[in-house]
Amino acid sequence: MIPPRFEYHAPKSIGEAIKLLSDLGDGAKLLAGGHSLLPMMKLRFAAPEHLIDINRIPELRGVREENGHVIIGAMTVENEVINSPIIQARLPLLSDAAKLIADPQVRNRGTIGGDIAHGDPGNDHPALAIAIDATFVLEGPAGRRQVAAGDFFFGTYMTALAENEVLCEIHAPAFAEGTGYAYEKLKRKTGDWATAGCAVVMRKTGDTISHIRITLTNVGPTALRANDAEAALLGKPLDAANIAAAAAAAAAICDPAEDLRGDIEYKTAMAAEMVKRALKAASARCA
Amino acid sequence: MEVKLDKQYPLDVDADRAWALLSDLKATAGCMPGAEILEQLSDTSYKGAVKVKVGPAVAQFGGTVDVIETDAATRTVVLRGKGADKGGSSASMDLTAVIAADPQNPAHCTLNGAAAVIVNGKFAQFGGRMMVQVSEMILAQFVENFRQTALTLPAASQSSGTSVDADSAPVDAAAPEAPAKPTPQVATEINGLAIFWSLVKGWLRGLFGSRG
Amino acid sequence: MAKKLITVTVNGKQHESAVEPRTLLVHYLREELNLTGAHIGCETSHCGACTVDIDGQSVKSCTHLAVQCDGSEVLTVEGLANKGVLHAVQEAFYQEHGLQCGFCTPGMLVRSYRLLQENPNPTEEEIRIGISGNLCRCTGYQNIVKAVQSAARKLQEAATAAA
Amino acid sequence: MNAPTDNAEARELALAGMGASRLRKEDARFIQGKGNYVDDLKLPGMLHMDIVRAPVAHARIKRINKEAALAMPGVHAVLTADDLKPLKLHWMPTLAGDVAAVLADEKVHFQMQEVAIVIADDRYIAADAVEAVEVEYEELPVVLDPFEALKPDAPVLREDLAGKTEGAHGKREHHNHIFTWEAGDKAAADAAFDAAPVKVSQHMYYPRVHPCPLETCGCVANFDPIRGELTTHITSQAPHVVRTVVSLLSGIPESKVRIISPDIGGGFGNKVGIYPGYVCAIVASIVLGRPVKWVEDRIENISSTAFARDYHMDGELAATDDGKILGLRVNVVADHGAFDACADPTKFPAGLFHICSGSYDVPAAHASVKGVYTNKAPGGVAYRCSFRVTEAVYLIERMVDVLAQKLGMDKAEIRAKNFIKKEQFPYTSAFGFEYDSGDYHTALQKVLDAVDYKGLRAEQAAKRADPDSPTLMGIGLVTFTEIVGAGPSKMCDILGVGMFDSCEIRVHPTGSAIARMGTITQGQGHQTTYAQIIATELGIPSEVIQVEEGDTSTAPYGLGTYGSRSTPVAGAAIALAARKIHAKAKKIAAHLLEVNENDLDWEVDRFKLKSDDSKFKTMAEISWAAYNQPPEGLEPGLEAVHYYDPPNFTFPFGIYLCVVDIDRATGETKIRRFYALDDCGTRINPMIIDGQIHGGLTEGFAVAMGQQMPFDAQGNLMGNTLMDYFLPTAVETPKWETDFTVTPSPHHPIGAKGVAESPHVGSIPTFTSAVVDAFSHLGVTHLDMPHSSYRLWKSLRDNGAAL
Repeated sequence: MIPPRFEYHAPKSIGEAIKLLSDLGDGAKLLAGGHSLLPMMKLRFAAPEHLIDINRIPELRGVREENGHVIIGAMTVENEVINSPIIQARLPLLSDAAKLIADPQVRNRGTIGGDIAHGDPGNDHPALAIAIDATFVLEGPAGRRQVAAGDFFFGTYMTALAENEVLCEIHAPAFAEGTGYAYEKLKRKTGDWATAGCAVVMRKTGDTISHIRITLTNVGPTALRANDAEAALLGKPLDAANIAAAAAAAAAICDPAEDLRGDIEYKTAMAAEMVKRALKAASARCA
Repeated sequence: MEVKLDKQYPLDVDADRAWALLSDLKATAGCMPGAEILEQLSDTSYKGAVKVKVGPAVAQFGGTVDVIETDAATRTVVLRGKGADKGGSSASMDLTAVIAADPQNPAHCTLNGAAAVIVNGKFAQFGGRMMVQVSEMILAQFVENFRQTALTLPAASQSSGTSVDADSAPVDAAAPEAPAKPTPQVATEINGLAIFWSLVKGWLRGLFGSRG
Repeated sequence: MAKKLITVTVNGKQHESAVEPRTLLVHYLREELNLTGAHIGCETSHCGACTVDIDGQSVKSCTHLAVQCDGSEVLTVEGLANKGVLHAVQEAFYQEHGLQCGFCTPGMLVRSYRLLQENPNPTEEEIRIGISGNLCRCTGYQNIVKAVQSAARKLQEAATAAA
Repeated sequence: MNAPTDNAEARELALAGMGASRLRKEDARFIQGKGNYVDDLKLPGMLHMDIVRAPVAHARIKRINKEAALAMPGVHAVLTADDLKPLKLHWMPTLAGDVAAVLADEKVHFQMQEVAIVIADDRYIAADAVEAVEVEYEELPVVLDPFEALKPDAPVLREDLAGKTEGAHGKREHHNHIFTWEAGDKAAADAAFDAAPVKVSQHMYYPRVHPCPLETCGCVANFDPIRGELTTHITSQAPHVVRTVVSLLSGIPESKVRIISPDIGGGFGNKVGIYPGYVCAIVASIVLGRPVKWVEDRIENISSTAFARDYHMDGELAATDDGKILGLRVNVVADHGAFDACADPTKFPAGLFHICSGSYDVPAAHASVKGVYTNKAPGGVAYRCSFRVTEAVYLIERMVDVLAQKLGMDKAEIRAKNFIKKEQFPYTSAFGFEYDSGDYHTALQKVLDAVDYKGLRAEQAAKRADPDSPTLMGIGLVTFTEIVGAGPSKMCDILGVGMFDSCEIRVHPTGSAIARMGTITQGQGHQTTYAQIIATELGIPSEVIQVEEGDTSTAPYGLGTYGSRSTPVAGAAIALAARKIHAKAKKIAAHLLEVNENDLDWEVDRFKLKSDDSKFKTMAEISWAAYNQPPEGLEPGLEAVHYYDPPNFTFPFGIYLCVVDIDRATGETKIRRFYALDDCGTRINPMIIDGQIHGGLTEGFAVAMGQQMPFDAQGNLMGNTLMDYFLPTAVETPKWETDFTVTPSPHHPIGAKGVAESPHVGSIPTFTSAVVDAFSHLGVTHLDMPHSSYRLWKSLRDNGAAL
């Protein structure tokens, strides 16, 4: 399994990368962690004429905090997400969930931005990003623009990212005090994509749920936000009946593709089960 | 690997114009994203090529399209397309397309498409996970291209041609009553047209929604 | 397609090479530098037999371009021993029967070496997670886990003695 | 004075002979990255081969266009079946008496079949050239199900066999039929069933799986046109057989063919066969006069070389009301794929499947196996087992569970009731095998005590009584007997070569030694354990004994390492070669001590005078003397060769118990406990035995819980990368508890039976037994593998047990 030939470019700045994208046009692809793109090239599914390696752009990497927001460089690798004290303190959902992605070596190369920009419904960060109300900062020849995570994913491998744009940063508000969270991912083994996954972010006022996000991984053409499931819980306590109602509402929007992980029925049922588990785990973490 | 699709696409095009387009295979093929007819082999057989791009992945097939049946009375076309890439990984599609007039609105019709897509080789083995979703995307984009092209055709009768409400058809860019300059904004491939796709999805949802 | 000139330090030795951009790091190491310790098992980044250390991080060299290593320091299994003295993980794999056919061993060793730098005193569960990017078909991992535990103890003892 | 006995013990320890957990001699090179695997080899002028493969499962080849590939710089040749035809190498014989296409000849029979080869300067150019070869196919109807294949109007898969009604194993009844093979006494079995008050039957499918060693298959063929010699480094578990076959195919005398199996990165049966890739690389090297390397990638490995299993089995047991088995009947439809390339002893198209009466005293039994062609890859190898023994053990162990369930008996109780008793050995089974030794009752009791079996059953009862229990608990128990060490050459041969094995030992003047073997290690540690046998036999420290294998130019002819035959066959050859040396050494010692041989006793590493402990000659002294002052009439030197043709197979056994908890919401299974007691007779190196058992159990876990080769309706193999094909990581792999008893084989020179495959063979039905046990209170008698979460969830749902 050998990739086809390509020209290699290693820009040092975002501007340089965008210029290369614009100049080289359709045949150019960005190389982030490479753990999706390189295997596709080795299988000869993809044959870009140019690879633009954005690993040498320092401004794309790192985690910082500004005005109550966490800002994560798109080229921050999964292990940095796991080990970042800022993310651990402000968005612990991400550092917890990233441990469930791939394996230790791949987490040294795989980036949060690559995971998002690829547009693969099997990836975990899309659902996580929607759950934390993240915004993506995209930069193209015309400058920067921001797209809410919920508006970014259109279909399998289809996102709001234009061909001449680079995903630069992921912004998300730090969790308020007492926020509960969980990511439940059912997988066949280490390194696998989710059979079904669910991210929950929850805040409670007393026993009443005052904020809720429920998002799903790999049970549709994109990550899904389970709006009806959220509605079934908002302003209510988390009791067995409400959990069941939310799980059922989440299952109703699932449209998974059958594969070796399971058929539509199983994946839908597992999405519902992951919703239940994530709700309980998130609730237990709410202060 | 086989995927079966059975879809109804409501169109803001009258049935006569839609049928006029559907029965012209070359023109219809032009609506298929990435497809082109290269050569007519016989009255009912054509040589063609398709290029499908999904994210970074590219598939290129060369093959034939045969018109198995054309029935003007029922406005039905049955097609069989078969193709393979250089190494022999293959794809085939049996498609039955029917234009059904809208009894409530003579300016509208429904395109019914039933397709059985069979894919062999590496696309089945490694792309299987995406097959249904990608097939649906391609088909939906085909329908949008079809609709736009059909709207550029001369109206068959006076009764046709009322445009749908702009709110429910946000991509209604081409002027339905302007047959003189047929320059539909058809998408030639499904890659990089994600925004377009999101709009198509919204539009379809709107139409389905309005029809309950 | 023009070759790219890269400078890469492998096991402490600097190499300057002209490589085709598509050259995978594992092929560069094995075929250009004749360091055949890193093996190719799956080619899709699942088995970890090709694991090497790049700038202090474990990486699967079958899914990494040689050209991406320009300016980097790479450590392979051949570089683990110091002047003929085996590293504690190598010694422990030998003592605890942590290998059979030997094919996964180089990747497993380089990964274990790095794991113990990241976490000098791992629990059994942390070891299992830590080597979960490396497949072994022979040992069932049980003795590999024992070997990593044993190496951790040896390294800790050495660190205490040195302090 | 020193106490001689203490001395002897100390000396014995110093030898690190049999019974010592000696550290492995092999490890030094592996832990330093200095192993020598096929892909590590680089020869001057070496070219690389890559293969154009069929993307479809059944098709006629209409056209192959090589032009674009040939025009690429660095491409030396593109060869198709038409190019091999003049050499008559476009087809080759298989080990099973069939022929297989080397390159697809007009037709492809399975997806990923070899269609053309490309030879280029390096593997990158070769891969590009493969892409550039254009092939046009006319697709044909695909047959994937062997039952469909046998229907009268099924498409003809093997047009090359048109009109052939006689196959290698008898009459062919249908154009897709390969053979029907029977064992046992049908009339006796039928009579037992007619008379029996209790009968049970069960259909079960043993899925197609792949051994998937971490190193794929490959070779470096190097034909020297000046000397007319062919040297090939190859990933083979049987290098001598490869040499014979290559010589027969190529016409090069066997003396000019040198096959070298270097370090092998795991075999598990995958590396027994002779694959088109090897043949093509050899042909290319002969044609081009340069070394040619071919190494398959993982997708090619899983898709095209050596599947295992794929048995559709129907079992029936007849019994008394109180659970005494009276008869066994088995019918198997075996999917052999496109070519019958099973790696079995030639006379046994279903291998040793007729060990399927298991550990039980079954008075009457009959088995029938029907081999069928389909549009799948050929193979049918013994995946870490003796030929088809895994299937046989699975069948009988499942059937005994089914019978116990029908009678409401406990699994342990029904087994104890039907065991062959210790005093019945040697025991001749209804299928005619003579079991060498066993003590099943003792071993079973040891396991039941160790795990508190009664306590587990009580816990299970409590869980079943609780409707809210989040899990279903299951207890699996298997009491298996293997048959390994093929084999007596009166019964077993490969292409006419008897399945003996061999050893040559030379003791050097200074007392160190070298042993050369016909087997080849793939991780089993032969270099360590073989030396231990010699150490004990000859009193030479194992540290100074070199063991060499795998080079046909230096090693004596042997049939190779598979089917757990290394210890039972080659291990015996070592012991007997050593004993020849021992006998000569005794003569020399007697000569040196000027006594009669009968006056001497052997003690650890020396011959001593029976009458006087202080008068002795050590092996070191004897070795020196053998080259300096041999007794008159005795030739100098101290070496021996032994070709060992075993009088019988050996029959290792084991008792395995497993406890699982199945998540009622997701179908996920947690292996809470797995207790494996093995009896492999005499134990040579307990450390290595434990390691082999850990590995075999892990492979069994993978097979039972996740491995499968699923095909879609068009014959596309879905899941041929390690993303989908289940190889467990350290996280999924359970922790294993091991135990043992020792019942030596009476006919083996050192009493050893072989061990590495038992854990694979025994564990797979144990997992199934445990999983089914979790459902048994719901009336479930059997569930087919793999027991993936998805499949178990469906069972939970279907049986009203899903949460």
